[in-house]
Amino acid sequence: MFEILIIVFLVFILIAAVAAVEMKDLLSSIMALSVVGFGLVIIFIFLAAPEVVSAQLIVEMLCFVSLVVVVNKTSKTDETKLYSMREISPVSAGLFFAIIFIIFGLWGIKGLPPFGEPVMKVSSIYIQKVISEIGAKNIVTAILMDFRAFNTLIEVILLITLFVGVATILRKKGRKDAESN
Amino acid sequence: MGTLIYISSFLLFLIGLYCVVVKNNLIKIIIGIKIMGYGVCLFYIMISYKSNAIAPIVLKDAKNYTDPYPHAIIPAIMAASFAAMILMLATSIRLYEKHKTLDMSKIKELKG
Amino acid sequence: MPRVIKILTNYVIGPIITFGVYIFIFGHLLPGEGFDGGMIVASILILCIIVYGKDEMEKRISVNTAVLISVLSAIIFIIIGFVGMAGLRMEHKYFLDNFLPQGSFSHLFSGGIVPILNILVGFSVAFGFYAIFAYLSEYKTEE
Amino acid sequence: MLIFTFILLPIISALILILYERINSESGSLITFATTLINLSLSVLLLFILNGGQMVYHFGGWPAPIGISLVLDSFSLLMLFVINLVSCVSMLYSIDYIKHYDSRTKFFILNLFLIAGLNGVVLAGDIFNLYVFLEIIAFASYALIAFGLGKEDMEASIRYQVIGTIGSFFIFFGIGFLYSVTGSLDLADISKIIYQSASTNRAILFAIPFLLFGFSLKAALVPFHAWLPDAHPTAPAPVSAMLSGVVIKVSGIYGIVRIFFSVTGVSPTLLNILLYAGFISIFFGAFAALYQNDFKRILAYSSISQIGYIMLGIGIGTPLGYAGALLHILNHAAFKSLYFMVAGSVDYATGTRDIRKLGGLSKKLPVTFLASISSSLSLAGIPPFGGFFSKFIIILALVKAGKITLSILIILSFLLTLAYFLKIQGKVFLRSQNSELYPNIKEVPYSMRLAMIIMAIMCLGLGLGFPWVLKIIINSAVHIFSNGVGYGNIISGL
Repeated sequence: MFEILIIVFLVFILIAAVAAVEMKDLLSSIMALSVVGFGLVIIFIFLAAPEVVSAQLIVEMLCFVSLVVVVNKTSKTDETKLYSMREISPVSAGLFFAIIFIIFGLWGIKGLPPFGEPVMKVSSIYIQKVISEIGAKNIVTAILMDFRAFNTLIEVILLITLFVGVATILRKKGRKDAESN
Repeated sequence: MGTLIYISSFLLFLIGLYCVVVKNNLIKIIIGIKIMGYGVCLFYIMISYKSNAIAPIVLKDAKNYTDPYPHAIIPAIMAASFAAMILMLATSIRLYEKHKTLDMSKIKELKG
Repeated sequence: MPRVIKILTNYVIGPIITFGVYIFIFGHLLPGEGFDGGMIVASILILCIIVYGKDEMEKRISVNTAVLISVLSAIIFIIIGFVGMAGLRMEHKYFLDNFLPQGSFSHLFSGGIVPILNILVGFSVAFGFYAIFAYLSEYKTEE
Repeated sequence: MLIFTFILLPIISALILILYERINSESGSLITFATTLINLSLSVLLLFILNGGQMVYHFGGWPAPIGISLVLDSFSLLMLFVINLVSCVSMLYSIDYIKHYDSRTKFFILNLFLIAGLNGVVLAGDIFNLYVFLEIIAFASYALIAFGLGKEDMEASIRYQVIGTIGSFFIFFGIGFLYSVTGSLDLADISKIIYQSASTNRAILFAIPFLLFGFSLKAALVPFHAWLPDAHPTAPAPVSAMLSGVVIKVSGIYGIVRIFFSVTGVSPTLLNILLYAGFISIFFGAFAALYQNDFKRILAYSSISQIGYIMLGIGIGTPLGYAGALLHILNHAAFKSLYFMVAGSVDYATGTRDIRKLGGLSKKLPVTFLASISSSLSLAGIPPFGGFFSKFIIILALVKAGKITLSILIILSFLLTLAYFLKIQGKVFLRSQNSELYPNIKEVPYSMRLAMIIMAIMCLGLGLGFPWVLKIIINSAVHIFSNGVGYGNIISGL
């Protein structure tokens, strides 16, 4: 019974994703995108991943807010491109490529371990070590801050590069003698 | 129904890829990239699911937990892809200010 | 912004900030992480930017101090790594090593450096996202 | 020895610069140059200490499969030397070049993060750590390309961001398959598990195209090269020198070699794909370079064709081919970054990149002309310079591998590279001074000249010191390719 609930939500999300892609008006397609995001939150609750649930919930809210802020600053008008002749060729190429990908994917996915039984080669060592040596109750935080602490440091550095990157792009003046542009 | 459920994250990834390849409007491309990100994160969490196991918080009597490894990886990648989306939005604001349009096909012709 | 939203956010700010700070302080006991707690605090600060307007928030938390806090907590993170390398416990001589005592199992001060790093990541992420959103909202396209 | 200084030193100085920026937002060039100089001298020191051996550093005291470890073997040592050489010279070059731009400290902060990411990718022993460093490189170079805030810069940056993010998601999806089959994220561990039990697993065979697609997107191989010719002309010269000299090689070719040769094991069909992808991109890049009029766009297209040579060398599959490819990585980094610096100083002196308007600069810009001679001769493969030896070895490997027709076509492609190098030299430097448009051209400042001279000497030195280079750097690096999946046993043995 449990997996059927997950499948229902997955189908629901796929429909919302297709809607987000095909809608003409930008604001309504952002709305459909946040439907996909919050549907994903429910699936993560089913898949017993508490940290990822809170992360996805907040990222989805912030993403919705920032998209709406930016669309207000730029073109609120909907996407201008109708399905002209020029549009048909990339659409058909995209669909053909997607069908090959799906067939190859169906063949390849058989090699993965079945849905309920993950290969927990390193994680089982983590679970024993957390109880004996570290004493933190939350295994995920113990992994993040002790076993793979260098990786968390690099994630923080990654976020700081992005903050500096956004600061450089949104600053007032770029090139002094803007001769060509 | 062993491994068929992974196809859903794969389809989500393809829908995002299709949107990025085909659509011309910049905001639509950013939405397509966001959907690709959701597809990949969904795939990681589906790998780590273990049937009738509890969340990776150590309890006295609990015996088997779901795989905590991807749970440590995914929130950082979500924060990074959200910040990357803001970088893209910042560039598209500047682009809109210079080109007065968000349609990539028009921007390409302008450059000549 | 209409007044009713301003009044509502006055009431909402307190509990949500404590909730976010609670998540990344008790991150090693309950299902919270540095990134999640930081983003909760960031989301409430971003709500203040939208509701109170940017110049009002600039007086309370300016963008420069936000960047300063997020960079300082990253530097402290690296310093803790080097302290671990100094080898307080003889056999451990590696960068980012867990040198603090293990502490009792399910109490606040357990798990060595895990809670400290959690708090640092929380601060860095919270004020970083606040700074990034302040840049985004203060940018006026010259019509 | 402390390998992690290559990553932590740039990060610490970048964080200090962010704090320092509040006081003076135009400084920061000296700290950056000092950091890259320290890194360069450290990597040269390691070149002599570590001839052929491996070095592993475990973080936090946890052994390999549990904690994160940095792995330094001779192939990553070669890449480390290339990264730190090009970044040191381009930082020296940008001390004066950056005067045209506003808020300069941000430029140096982003460059330091870029260098930390590059060193991180080369040293990463953990596949997820490698992906995070790839993202640092990508995000730092998105902002650096858009540093000029011009109309073209924004468009080039948004196009590179879209394509780069797609490449990153493909790589991340491939890593997901590797993790779900093997259960661990450590490179040595994965290669051991795959070698023992899962080498014919369907999921691994399904993951390989994802990873190949992602890395070739980042290496700008032919079907996915769309972002490169737009990204380079608009970026500041030291950034485009770093981009085409180093970033493409590290995030593209190093990823392909490390993942496919050491972890999943390489199959003959994969080698043929690399061979013909390289072959097509050689001719596509060379033909496209002939019809451009923007100085840096010609160089960008020639970067695509030179990357094709490296792919060709790897695709042959024999140790001689690997030696040729590795030597060409070294030579291409040297002469292509020098040529971008020459283009940058021509742009700095005259203000335009359109070679139709330029002419007769050899008298006005003597040092730049000297440097452009050294780099273009090395590009075209004239004997005393480095470019000749690497291309000669690739031809030799092709002939030995029995692909005679291919080697003849490659020799023809030399004429194409000769053609577009003559076009640049002729139009920009040797043609009579037709432009009274630029009356007051004066020589570029000192630090730019010094950087160009150092790189020109490096181009010549790689050619003249060829036997020493081959013995010290290349031979030990070739073993990494040949013992392939044995990487796992060696590294986890330490």
